[in-house]
Amino acid sequence: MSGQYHRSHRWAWFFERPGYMRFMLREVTSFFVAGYLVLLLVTLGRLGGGEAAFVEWLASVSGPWWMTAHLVALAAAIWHAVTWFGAVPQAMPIYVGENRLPAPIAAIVMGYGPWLTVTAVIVWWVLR
Amino acid sequence: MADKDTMTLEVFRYHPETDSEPRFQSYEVPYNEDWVVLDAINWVKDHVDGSLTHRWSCRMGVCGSCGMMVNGEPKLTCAAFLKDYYPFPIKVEPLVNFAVERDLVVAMDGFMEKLQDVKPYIIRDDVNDTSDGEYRQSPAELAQYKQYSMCINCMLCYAACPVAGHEDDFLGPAALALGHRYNKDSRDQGQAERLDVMLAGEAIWGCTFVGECTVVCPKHVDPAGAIQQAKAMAAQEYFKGFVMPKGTGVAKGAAK
Amino acid sequence: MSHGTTHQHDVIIIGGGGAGLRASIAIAQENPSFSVACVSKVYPMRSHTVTAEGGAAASIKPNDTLEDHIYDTISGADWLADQDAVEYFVNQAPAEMIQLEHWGCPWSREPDGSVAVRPFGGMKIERTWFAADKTGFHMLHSLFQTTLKYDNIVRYDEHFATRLLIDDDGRCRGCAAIELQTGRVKAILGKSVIICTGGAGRVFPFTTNGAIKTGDGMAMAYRAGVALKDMEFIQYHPTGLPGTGILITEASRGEGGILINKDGYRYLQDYDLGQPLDVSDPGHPQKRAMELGPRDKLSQCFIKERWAGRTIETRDGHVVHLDLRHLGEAKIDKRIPFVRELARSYAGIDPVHQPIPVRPVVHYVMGGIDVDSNSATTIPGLYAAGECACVSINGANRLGSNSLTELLVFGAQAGKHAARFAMDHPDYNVAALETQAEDEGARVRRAFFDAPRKGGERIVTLRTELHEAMENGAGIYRDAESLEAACATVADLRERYRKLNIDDRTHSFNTELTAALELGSLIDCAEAMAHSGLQRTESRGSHQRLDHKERNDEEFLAHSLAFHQADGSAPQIEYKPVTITRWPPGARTYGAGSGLKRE
Amino acid sequence: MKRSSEALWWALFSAGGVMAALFVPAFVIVTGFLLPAGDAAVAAERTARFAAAVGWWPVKLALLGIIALSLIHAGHRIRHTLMDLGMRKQSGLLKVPCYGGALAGTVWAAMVLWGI
Ligand SMILES: Cc1cc2nc3c(=O)[nH]c(=O)nc-3n(C[C@H](O)[C@H](O)[C@H](O)COP(=O)(O)OP(=O)(O)OC[C@H]3O[C@@H](n4cnc5c(N)ncnc54)[C@H](O)[C@@H]3O)c2cc1C
Ligand code: SF4
Ligand code: F3S
Ligand code: FES
Repeated sequence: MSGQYHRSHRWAWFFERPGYMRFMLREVTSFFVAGYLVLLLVTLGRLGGGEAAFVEWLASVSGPWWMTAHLVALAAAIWHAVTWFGAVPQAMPIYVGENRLPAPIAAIVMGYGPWLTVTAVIVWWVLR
Repeated sequence: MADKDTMTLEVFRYHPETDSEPRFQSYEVPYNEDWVVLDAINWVKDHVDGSLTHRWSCRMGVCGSCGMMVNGEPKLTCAAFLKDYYPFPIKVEPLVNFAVERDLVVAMDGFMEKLQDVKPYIIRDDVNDTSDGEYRQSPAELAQYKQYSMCINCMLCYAACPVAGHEDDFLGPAALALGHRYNKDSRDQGQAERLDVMLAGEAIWGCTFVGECTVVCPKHVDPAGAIQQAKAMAAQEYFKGFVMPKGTGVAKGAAK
Repeated sequence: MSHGTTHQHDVIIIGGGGAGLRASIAIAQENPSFSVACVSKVYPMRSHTVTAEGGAAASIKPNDTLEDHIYDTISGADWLADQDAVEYFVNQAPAEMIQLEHWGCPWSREPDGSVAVRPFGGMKIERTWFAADKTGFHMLHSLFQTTLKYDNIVRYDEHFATRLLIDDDGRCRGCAAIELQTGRVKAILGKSVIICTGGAGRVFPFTTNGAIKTGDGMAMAYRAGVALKDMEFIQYHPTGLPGTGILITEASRGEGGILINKDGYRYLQDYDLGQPLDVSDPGHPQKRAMELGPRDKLSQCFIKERWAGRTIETRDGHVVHLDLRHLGEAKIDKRIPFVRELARSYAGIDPVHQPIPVRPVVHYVMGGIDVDSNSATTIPGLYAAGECACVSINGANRLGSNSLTELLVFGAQAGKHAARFAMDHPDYNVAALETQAEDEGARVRRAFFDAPRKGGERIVTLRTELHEAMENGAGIYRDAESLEAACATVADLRERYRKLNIDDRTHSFNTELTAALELGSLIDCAEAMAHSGLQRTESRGSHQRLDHKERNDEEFLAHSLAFHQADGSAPQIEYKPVTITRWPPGARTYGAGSGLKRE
Repeated sequence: MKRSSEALWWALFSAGGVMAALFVPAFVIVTGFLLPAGDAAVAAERTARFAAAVGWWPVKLALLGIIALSLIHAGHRIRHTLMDLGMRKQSGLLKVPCYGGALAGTVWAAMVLWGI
């Protein structure tokens, strides 16, 4: 008897289902988030070097390449937030008596709502 | 058959006594729009090839025996209708992420051990006598775990979970959801014991919330959700372990 | 069949369904030093108990009495139940059900946290515990999961038992079982044995029963010399989905669903089942009346409607409609969600908006292995419990929701007595039993592997003919002619079974071999059913003879016992009296006249 | 049963996930688009406001928390992504760059914020 048959694992498993690709897309946001955080630290470091250095730094990151990089980082950060808060109803169910708060409402109350508020407050504060 | 309408079934075949590699075999089966894939497989076994091997019993989606890959998707074959595939061929394989015993039958021992590992039974210090009547449990308390008690052990979620395929120590979606079901049961006091199991190695942490387990689950158990909740409970338990050494009895059920 | 191995335990349980698991726990709990073997041809949670939907009866509410449960059961059984057994059953039921609650079964609850109950057919009051409409599923999983707590329960999953092993002194000491994975025949030995192998609905073509309900345990006991009791009583459930036979639970009527014919008329009122109340009436559904009459009567009414041309013709045969629309979406989703799921998937209709087409379907075998009120058979050391056994509490017609409770009460009881027997009779002859197991392996090999490949019969051919013979001969209404024809076909099939030919002669997971063995069991059960039916020249409960329309207590207030004949000739049928204690046989009335004391 | 430290990392990962989701998109908008945009006068004004806010110590503390947790979040996720991609055997080894990097980033952040 040759016994049980073990199928081999495939390295590129994440191509096999759309769900896996969505998963990977979510996971790789972390690379961009990390990259942006480094950039943020550099930015804050420049701020420590005085206002002139900071303005100069800002000028240097306003080119199209930097623009694109920021756009990508923004997309990744938004995708992270969307998927993260989208999962909140699953990970932290809220019950009202016997009934579970419907997922869309729970996501808005516990995730999307606060997120958009925070974002709006920060943006307003800079723009005001 | 009056009308000669047929469909093609491509079936994964492997026999441990004669094969070292699997192969695919095609069968023409009658097309009947009421039929499920399982009916077609049974038809082949009855009429064409008695050696084709698969598991089934209830053919109403509750015994959990008939899970297979149907065109690459983990499915209960008694709930997968031919009409949803017609007229294209249907490819049937044993559930992935499991070793194959023969044809469409996969090895279940590992799965059964994992179920046992999570201690899926009521653990209490003070067991009431039956003459004292039932433990009270309000509908709201029942609702806390009801969904996670609906698992039929069909293992489709293991076939959908990439981690279950890569990490042997990972308990996997159904077993973790089952452990969570008992942790959330108001009659149970065994939470600390179960979380202890989950806290070991990759038992629960292997899950990276791929979420496909929930997508394929035919009984809407939402193992992905259960696992994330269980992780939060396990993390709390972990920190509690620092604040108060084990055995002080504050953790539910940790009392001697 | 390759050479096997021997495994020794204290008590052997064949079957991992509700009854088998309950028995396992009973022994493991009370005798921690005992080793219990649970042998099952499928993983326990695949057992057919998993499909039970509606609920399990036990009288616990203050407005209910044990006395009423007893009376409902006995009258439902058309007085063929043994009353001492019924009394024991009803008295034990509450404790057993509470025990299961303590083991974690997720029963549906009242707002105050107590267990909720619903009305069921033939019951005077609501006393059926339920876990939405997945009661059997939750019970089986709760039991199975609870067994995982006990180290002294050793499971033999996917082991197909083929023969009981009887020691030189006539005591039953184990079974021979094929380990599916390897094809080895093992001798699984113990000091006593409990058969819990479930029903035999697969004798019929159109059944709610899954593939595994092939009466193997009944056949094993029958061949070993134990009588099969009351096998002519086969329950048709009035509401199966046409085509598949998938069950739409009685709970759908307990919750207020109604049955209507092609004219939209609640036809049950024409058959002595009481007068309907409007569905909006708070008194609807009335207990022990109309849609909540007993299953035998409701199934018979369907046939009469059909004869009168008032059923609805569909591609899958005649149907009537089960109308749940007035219950509303919220109630359907809360109390009977699985009904909605099944109707949607397998009938393509949504019961919230459309009535469900239904027809009677073979559901349950009242008869089974003859056991006394201690669950003991006539072979010392051999016990039986669950659907495969006939105690009898179900008599000529089982009331819905009594069976799940029966698994618990008699599973536990059989466990207790088998353990006691094991304690009292510890010694047995291992070598002799091993030899029997080896003989059994050789028999199976000879029968199925050594036969010439050409010219034999196919399993499906014989099975189909058996199905036809039983459906035509031993259906809801039978008569001498139809039953004789069934007997003749079964005898013929028994002969042809010897020439059965299977394609697959390998060892590992040979499910064609197990299908062949199962066919053998089906033929044995069918034989007992047809012959017992032929001999009982009266009508009682589910056994309705067109040529003997009345109940005949003079002659037939008795259990039939079918004895297997080793030479393959027709079984011998004998009778033994029904135990009557406090409830003398009376008229079986439903509807207006049904209330004994209350309502 | 040996408890793995994974619980700790997971808890920090989760907290960081919330922080990153709540704040990082807004931060990107501010530092990537709003501050560099506009003419010199507008930029100067926004920069002044930004500098004032960031210089306030409660904001500094908050920023430190957000950045530290977000870094751990990212590090944890990167580690698990690599594991899911086949580096399960190296899961221990991966901790060094992933959590070490996050720790280093946190120290750096503390220094940077101190310096403002
Ligand atoms: C669709 C449906 C709905 C039902 N609903 C209800 C309800 O609402 N209320 C109610 O009271 N009753 C109900 N019943 C009836 C009830 O569910 C069954 O009578 C009961 O579950 C039988 O349980 P059991 O333990 O006797 O057998 P099963 O659960 O059928 O288990 C039999 C066991 O024996 C094993 N076995 C069989 N043959 C062999 C062999 N040769 N070797 C080894 N092992 C073997 C099987 O593997 C299995 O583990 C319903 C039945 C059906 C079919
Ligand atoms: S969780 Fe769902 S998919 Fe997984 S075994 Fe249970 S029922 Fe099947
Ligand atoms: S698919 Fe796997 S990784 Fe987790 S969320 Fe489900 S178990
Ligand atoms: S056969 Fe039971 S789930 Fe499909």
